[in-house]
Amino acid sequence: MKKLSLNSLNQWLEGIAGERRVIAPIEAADQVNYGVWTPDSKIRLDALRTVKSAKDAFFPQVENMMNFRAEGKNLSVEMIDPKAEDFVILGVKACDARSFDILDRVFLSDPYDPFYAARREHATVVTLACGRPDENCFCVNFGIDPADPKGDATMWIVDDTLYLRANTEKGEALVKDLEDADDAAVKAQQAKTREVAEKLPFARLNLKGFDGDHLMEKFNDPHWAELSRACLGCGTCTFVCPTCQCYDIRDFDTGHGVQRYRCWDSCMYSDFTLMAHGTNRPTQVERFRQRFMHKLIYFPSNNEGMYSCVGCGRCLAKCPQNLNIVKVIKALGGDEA
Amino acid sequence: MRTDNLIPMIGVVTEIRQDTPDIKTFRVEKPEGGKCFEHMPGQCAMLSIPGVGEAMFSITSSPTVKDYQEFSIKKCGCLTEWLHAMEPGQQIMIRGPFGKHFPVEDALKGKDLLFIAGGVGLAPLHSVINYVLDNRDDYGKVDIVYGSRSKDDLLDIDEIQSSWMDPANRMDVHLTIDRPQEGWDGHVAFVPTYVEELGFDPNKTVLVCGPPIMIKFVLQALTKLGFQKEQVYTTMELRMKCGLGKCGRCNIGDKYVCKDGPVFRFDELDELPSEY
Amino acid sequence: MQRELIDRIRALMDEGVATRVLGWKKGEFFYDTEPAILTAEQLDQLVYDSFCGPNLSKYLIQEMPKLEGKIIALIKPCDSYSFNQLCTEHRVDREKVYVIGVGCKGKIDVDKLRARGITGITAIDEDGDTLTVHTLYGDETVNRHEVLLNKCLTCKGKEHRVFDEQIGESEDTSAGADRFDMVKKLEAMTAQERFEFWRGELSKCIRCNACRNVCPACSCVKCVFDNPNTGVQNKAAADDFEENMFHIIRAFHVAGRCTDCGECSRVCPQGIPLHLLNRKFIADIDDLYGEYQAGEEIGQRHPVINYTQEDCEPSVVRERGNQA
Amino acid sequence: MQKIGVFVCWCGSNIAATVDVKAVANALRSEPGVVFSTEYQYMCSENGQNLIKDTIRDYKLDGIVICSCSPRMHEATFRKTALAAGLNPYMVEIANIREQVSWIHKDMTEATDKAIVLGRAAIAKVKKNAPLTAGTSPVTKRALVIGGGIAGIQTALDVADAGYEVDIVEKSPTIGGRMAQLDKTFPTLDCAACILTPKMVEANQHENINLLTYSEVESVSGFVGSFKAKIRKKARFVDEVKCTGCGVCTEKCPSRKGLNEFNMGLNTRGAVYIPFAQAVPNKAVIDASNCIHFRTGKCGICEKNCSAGAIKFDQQDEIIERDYGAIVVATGFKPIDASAFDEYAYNQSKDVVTSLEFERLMNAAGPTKGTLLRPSDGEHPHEIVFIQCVGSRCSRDASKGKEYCSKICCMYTAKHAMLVREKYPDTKVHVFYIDVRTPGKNFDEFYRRAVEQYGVDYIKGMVGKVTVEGKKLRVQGSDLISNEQVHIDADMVVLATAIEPDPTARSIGTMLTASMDTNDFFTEAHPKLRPVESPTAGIFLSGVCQGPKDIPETVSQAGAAASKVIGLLSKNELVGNPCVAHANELLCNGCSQCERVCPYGAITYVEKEVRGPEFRGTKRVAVVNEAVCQGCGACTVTCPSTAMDLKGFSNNQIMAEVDAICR
Amino acid sequence: MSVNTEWKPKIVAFCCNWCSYAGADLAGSSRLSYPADVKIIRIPCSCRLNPLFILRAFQRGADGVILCGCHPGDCHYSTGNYYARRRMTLLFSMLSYLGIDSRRTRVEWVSAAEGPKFAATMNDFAKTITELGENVKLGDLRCKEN
Repeated sequence: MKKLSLNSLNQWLEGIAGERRVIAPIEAADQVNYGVWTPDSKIRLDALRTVKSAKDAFFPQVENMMNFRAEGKNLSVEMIDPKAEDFVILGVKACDARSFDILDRVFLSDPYDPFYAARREHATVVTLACGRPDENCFCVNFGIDPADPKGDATMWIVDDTLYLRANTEKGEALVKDLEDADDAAVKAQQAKTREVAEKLPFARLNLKGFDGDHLMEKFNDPHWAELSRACLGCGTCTFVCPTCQCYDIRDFDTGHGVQRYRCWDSCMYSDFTLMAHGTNRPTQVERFRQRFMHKLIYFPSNNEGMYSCVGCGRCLAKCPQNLNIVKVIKALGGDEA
Repeated sequence: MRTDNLIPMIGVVTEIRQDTPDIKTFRVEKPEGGKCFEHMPGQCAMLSIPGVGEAMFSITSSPTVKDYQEFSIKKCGCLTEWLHAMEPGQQIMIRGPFGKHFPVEDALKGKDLLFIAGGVGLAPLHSVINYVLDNRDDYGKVDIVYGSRSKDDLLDIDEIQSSWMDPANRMDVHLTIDRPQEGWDGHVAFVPTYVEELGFDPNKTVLVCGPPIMIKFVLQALTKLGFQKEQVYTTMELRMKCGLGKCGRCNIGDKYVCKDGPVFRFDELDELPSEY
Repeated sequence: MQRELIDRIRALMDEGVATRVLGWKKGEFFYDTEPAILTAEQLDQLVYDSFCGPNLSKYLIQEMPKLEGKIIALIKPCDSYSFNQLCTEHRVDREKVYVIGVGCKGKIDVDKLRARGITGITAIDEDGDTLTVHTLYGDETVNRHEVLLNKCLTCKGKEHRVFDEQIGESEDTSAGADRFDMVKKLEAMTAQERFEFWRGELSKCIRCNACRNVCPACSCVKCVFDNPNTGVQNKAAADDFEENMFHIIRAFHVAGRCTDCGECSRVCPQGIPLHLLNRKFIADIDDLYGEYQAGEEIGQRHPVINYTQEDCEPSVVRERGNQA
Repeated sequence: MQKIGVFVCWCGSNIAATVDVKAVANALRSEPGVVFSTEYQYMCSENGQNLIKDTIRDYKLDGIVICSCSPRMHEATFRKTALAAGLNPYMVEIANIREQVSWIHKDMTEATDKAIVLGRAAIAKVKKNAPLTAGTSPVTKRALVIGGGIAGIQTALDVADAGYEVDIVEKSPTIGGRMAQLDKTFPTLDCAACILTPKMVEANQHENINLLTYSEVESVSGFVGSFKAKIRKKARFVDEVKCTGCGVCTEKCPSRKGLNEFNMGLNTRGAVYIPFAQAVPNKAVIDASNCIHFRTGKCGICEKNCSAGAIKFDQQDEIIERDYGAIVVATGFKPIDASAFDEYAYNQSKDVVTSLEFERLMNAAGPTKGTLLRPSDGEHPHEIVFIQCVGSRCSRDASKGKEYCSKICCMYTAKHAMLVREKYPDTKVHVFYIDVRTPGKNFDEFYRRAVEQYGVDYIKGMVGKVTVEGKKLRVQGSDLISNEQVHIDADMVVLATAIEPDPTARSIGTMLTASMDTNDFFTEAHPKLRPVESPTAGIFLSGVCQGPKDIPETVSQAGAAASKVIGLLSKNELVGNPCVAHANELLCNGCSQCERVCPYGAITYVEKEVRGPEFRGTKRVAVVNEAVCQGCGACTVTCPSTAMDLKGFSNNQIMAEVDAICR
Repeated sequence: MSVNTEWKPKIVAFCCNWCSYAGADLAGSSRLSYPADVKIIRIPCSCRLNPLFILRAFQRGADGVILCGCHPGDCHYSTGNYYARRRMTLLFSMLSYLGIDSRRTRVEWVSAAEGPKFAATMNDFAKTITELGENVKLGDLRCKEN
C-alpha cells in the first residue's frame, strides 16, 4: 500500500502526464466526465459517477476506421492505425471497472476488435473505491465490491490522503515511487462502505430466472408494454451505460474522400434494425425489451451467467422519464427472494 | 485470429446480368483476378460502395467456382439502387465471408435433399444446389421446388433449364408461378401449395428460403407431410452492420444472425424470440 | 390533492368520460415518478406531487390514433401551452382529450440536491418552503425554491391556457425572475466569449436525442437527423460542427413553436442549457416581431411563418452590435 | 452510377478568351459519373446542338451539363435539345461560365478555376436531378386589359379581332387616356383626337370588348390561364344604360368647383360631367365630392332635368368577379409633379405651365378653345421659353426627378415650338435643351424643320432660374455654345416635365406579383427578347407602363402584347412548370405550417391512408395542387421534416451544389 | 496540412432566380467584376433558402454565405422574400449568439436591374470575408483538405 497527500495529486499526475495521457474524471461546464487531464483541469475524484462511463477510453463514441478514395472506377482504402499510445485512466469506480470485463467479452472474443484491443493493451487502469454510494447504486447485486475495485492499481481516498495499491506490474510501475503506507485507514473505510452498500435500497434485487433457461418466458412477459410506455426512444440510457456496446458503421463524404467511421448506436432507436422494407422491431416495446433482455438474459446466456449490467445507477439517474433496469428486474423478477 | 474483418478489400464487378426486372447478378473478383476469399454455401459477404453504404448479401455462386463470387441482388434500397446502376469494371468494397454455412459436409451428406425457394430466395440456395451438383455423388435424390410471382421473376432460368434440369444431373426441378400467365405452360400455384401437392417423402432434408410468409406456409405444408423441424434448414435476413456479432443489431435472443446464422435449423429458431 | 385527483378521475371514468388517464405513476423512490397511462384499475398507482416535472402533452400524439373515445390528461399550467401548440399543429385533437388542469406550485429537481452534495437521498419532508432531506448519510435542510426545476424558476404563471376542469391550487414560482436574464448576459458577451461558452456546453453533447425526443415541438414523424435521405442524417456528434448543427437546426425548427417548456434542459444528461437556444429565438421574436407566446391559444399563426412588410432587415443582427 | 455528359461552350471568344475551355472540359471529365466531356464554339448553334444530341444517344447519357451563358438565356434551348435526343429536359443543368465568369474575370487561371467549380456544382446537381413531367392546366379564353389608353385600346382591339373576349378596366369615366388630351402628334402633326376617337368608338362597339370604365381592379388570384379578378365598378350615380349623353345635366349643374381633369385642371367643370365631347362611353358621371346633393342632401337639379331618368344617387359600387386567361397591364403614365421644381417658378406663376397643360391650351377643345392665351391674364404671349428635361435625366438630384430620359419631350417640345410659330409668327420661341434626341423615323427632319423653317431658337444649356418680374417671367440660363449667360423676359414658360408610371401601377404590380423596377416601371421578362411579357406568366405589358414611349411605339407594343395574348388564349391547355413542390406523405407531420405560407393556396390537407416501412395507417397529410403551385419553395423551408420538397430545386440538389462549391 | 500561403475565401451566394440571379447576369453583361471567390447558386426564390444549406456550406468550409433576393415587395412570388427576411434574421442572430461573426452572413436585396449593385455587394462582401479570414468557428474539420 502506498499513499499520497491529495495536495500533491496534481504533482504526481504531472509526472505521469509527462509520458502519457492521463484520463480522469474532470469537471467542465458543470459536469464531470472522463477527459484528458492537464494541470488546468478540475479533477473530481470525489464525484461518485461521471455522466458518461469510462468505456469511452476504449470504445469512443465516434471513431474513424478507414478512409476511401475514388478515382474513376477505382477505389483505394486506407485503414486507420488503431491508436497505439500508452495512457492511464484514473479514478475508475468498481462498477465501471467491471464493465471493462464485459466489454472485453465482446470486443476481444474472436474475431477481436483491433481498435478496442489496441487501447486495452496500452491502458493502465487505476480504480478508485467508493466511499459514499448513492441510493440508486446496486453494483453489489452483480458481485461487485465497491470498496475494493480491480484494475492495475486501486485507490482509496480517506480524508486528505490517497491510498494506492498496485494489482499488476503496470500498476506497480505507476505507484512504485510513492510513499509506503499501512492499510488500516483503508480497511476502516472499506468496512463502512460495505456496510452502507448492504443497506442500499436495491442491495438485494431478485435476479432469479434471469438466465438463458427462461429466455422465452421473460421475452413473452406481459409487463413489457407497461414498462416501456413512457420510453421516449432516446439513447440516454444506452450512451451513459458502461456496458452498452452497440455501434453503427457509417460513411462520411468529406468532399475529398469517404471516411468510414463507427459510432455508438442504440437499440432504443427506431432505425436500429430498420431495413428498406421495414423493421423487425416496429414499436418501442420491442426496442425497450431488446435492451433489457440483452443485458439480463441474452448476454448472460452466452457468457456463463455474467450480466451485462454493473449496477452503476446511471440509467436510474439519467433517464428523462425515470425508466430503468431496476424497474424491469422488479417487474419481471420471480417471487421475492 | 483475424483482425481485418472490419476492413474491406477491393473487388471488381466484372460482369452484371439482369436476371429479372428487379434482380441483377453481380460477379465480383479481385482486381488482379481470382476470388476475393473462399466461402461455403449459405455464407454471406458485406458489399459496400463508399459514401453510400454497406450491406450483407448472400453469396449466390458455389464455392466450387474457382475464379469469382456472384451475388444476386434485388433492388430495394439506397445501396442496391446504386449497385443496380453500376457498370462492369467498377470497383466496390467487399468483406467476408460471414456466418454459418449449410452443413453440406456433414448433416446434408448422403441425404435426399429438397430445396424450396421463392423469388430472390433462390439466391442463397443457388450456391448449395451448385455445390451439390458439383459433388453430385455425395448426396441422394435432389428435388428443387422454385416459384415466383411470374415467369419473368424466375431467377437464373437459363441455368435452371440448361443445367439443373439436365437429366444427367439427376435432379427434379419443379417450377411454379403464382398466377397464370401467357407463355407459361408450367405449373401455377403458390409454392407451399405446390409443395403439398407434390407430396414429398418426409425423410428428405429440406433447405428453404423465400419471403417470411412463404416460409411460414411451407413449414405448415411440410409438417402436414410428416416432416420434422430438425430436418428443415433456412437462412435469415436482418439488418447487419459489423458482421462480427458485435455491433448488436442482428441480435435475436442469444444469437447473432451474422455470426450464428444466417443458416438456422427450424428447431433452433423455435428457441428464439420471433423477432425476425 | 393527489387523493382528490384520483377520486375525481375515478368519478369521471365511472361517468364514462374516458377509460384511461395520462398522468404520472409512482417509481421506485419517492422522486422518480414516471409518465403513465392508467386504467381505472390502476388508478391507485397515480401520483401527483412535487416530483411530477415531466410535460406529458407529447404522449398524447401517440395515443390519438388508438383512441376510441376520450382520454383524460393531467396538464400543469406550463404544459397547457404545449398542449395548445400540439392542437394547433393538428397533432392532438382537442375533442379527444378531457383536460384536467392540475395545480402546480413548482416541481423539485433532485439533481439540484445532488449537485449540492446531498446524496443517498431516501426521503424528503416538505414543510412550506423548507425541505428536510433524509439521506443514507444524515438529514439536510434546504429551501424549496432553491431546488426547484429550472423551468419552474421562469414559471409562465399559474393560469391553465386550456382545461375542462381544474383541480388544485397553483402558484407562480418565477418570483419575478426575468427569463431572458441569461440570454441577455450572453448577448452582452463578446463573440469569442459566447463561442467559448457554447463550445464548452455543446461539446458535452452525447447526441442521445433526449432533448429532441422529449420536446413537444419536435414531433416530426421522422426527424431530418434520422432520415438517411436528407443528407444531414447523423447518429453521433462526430465533431464540433455536428454538435452545433444539430442544436441550431433543432432550435430553428421549433422556433415560433417552442413554448419554452424547458423539458430539453431538464432531460439533458449533460446539463446543457439547451433552453437558452430556444429562448434566444423567443427573445428575438419578441423583440423584432412583437411579443409572442406559443401555445397561448389554439390556432395561432406563429411569427416564423408570418411577416409584415415593415419587418426589420437581417442586417439588424450586425447593427445591434453584438458581434464585437 | 449515372452517365453524365459535359459540354463546354466557347461562346465564340466571349468565354474562350478568358476561360481555358479545354482545361475546363478536361477537368470535368474526371468527375465521378462524367463519361463524356468536350468543348465547342457555339453550343447553342445547330451544330452545337447536334453534337449534344448525338452524344446523348451515343453515350446513353442520363444527364447533361452545359457550361455556357446564363440559364436565363439558353436553358430552354438546351432542354429542347435534350428532349429531341430522348433525354428528359429536366436532366439538363447549366453552369453559367459567361455572365458569372468570363465576362467578369480577367485572369485566365482564376476564371478557369471558377468555371471548373461551377461545372462541378452543375454536375453534382444534375446527378440528383430526376426526370420531371409537366402537368397541364386549362385556359380561360378571355383577357383582361388594365388601362383604357391607346395602349389598352389597341391591345384589346387586336385581341378582340382575333375572336377572344376582352375586358378593359379603366379607372376614369372614359377611355382614351393621355392621348385624348393631346392636340397634335409628332412628327406628322395630325390631330390626336382624329386618329384616336375612331379607335375608342371601335372598342366600344366591338362585340368582343367589354368596357369597364370608372372601375378598378381590386384583387387578382390564380395563375396563367386561370386568373380570377375582382373588379370594383365605382358608382357613377348615373344609369349608364339610360343616359343618352345629351349633356343637359352637365350644363344645369350649379356646382362649378370640380377641376377639369381632362384640361389638367386649367378650368373647372360641373359635379356631374362628361369628361370630354368624344368620351367613350359618352355617359355622365357625378363627382360626389363636389356634388351639392351629396354634400347637403339638397339640389338634385340634374335629376330633375334628366329626361331619361338616368340620375341614380343611390347607386352603389359593384364588384365584378371574372376569370381571365391573360392579363395585360396598360396603366400608362402621368407627368411628374412640377411643383418640386421651385427654380422654374411653377408654383409662383400661372404662366409657367407643363407641356401637357400647354397641350390643352393649344387644343380647340381646351380651356381657351384653342387660342394660345396666358393663363394668368388671358393675354397673348409674345415670347415663350421651353425648358427641356425637367425632371428627366436627373442623376445629380434623383430625389426631385428621374434618372431616366422620358424619351418623348424633345419631340413634343419641337412640336409645340413649331405649332406656336406657325399659328403666331410674331411669337418668339426659345428652347433650352441638354441634348436634342431625335432617333426616330422623320424625327430629326421634324426637329430641323422647327429650327430652320420655323426659326425656333434652340439654346443648348440649362435654365438656372425663372423669376416672376411683374407680368414677365425672367428666365436666366446659360448658353453652353456661346458660353455666356442668357436672360430672357418671357411671357410664358413651358416645362417639358418627365413622365412617370401611373401611381396605381405599384399596387397593380403587387396584386399581379409582376415585378417592377425601382421607378415603378414594369419589368419585362427579357429586355430584348421578351419585351412585352412580364416575368410572371400570363401578365403582359403594353405601353408606357413598361418604359417611356411615344405613340407609335406604344401602339406597336400594344399589338405585340396582343399577339402574345392571342398566342396564349389560342391554347386549350397550358403545360405547367414541373418544378413544383411535392409532399412526401410518409414524412408529413400534418402540421399545416406549409399551408399557411403558400402564397397561392396550393396546399391542402387530407386524411389519407399511407403505407411505408415504419408507418401504415391513416394520417393527415399535405397535398400540393401542382397547377397552382408556382415553385417558390416557401413551404419547403417551413417543413421541419423535409416532407415538402421542391422538384428541380430539391434539398439534395442544392446541398450537392453547396458541397461541390465548397469542396 | 500545407502552409496556407495564399488563402482565398470561399463564398457561397444564393441568388433568387427572378431578381438577383438576373442582376448577376446584368453585372456580367455589363462587365462589372467581382472576386472569383464568390460562387452563385441559383434558387427559385430567397424563401427557398433552407438554414440547412447555410450550415452545410459552413460545414464544408465556406467562409461566408450571402443571400440575394428581390427587394421586399417585389418578390416574384409576392411574399417569399418576406419569409426569407424573418428566417434569415433569426438564423443570423442565432449564429451570432453562438459566437459566429455576424459579418459572415448577409442578406441583400438586388433587383434584376441592379447589376452594379450586385457587383458592388459581392465586392464588399468578399472584402469583408477576406478581412475576417478563414472561418474556424463553424466548420467540419473532417472536410478540410489535407
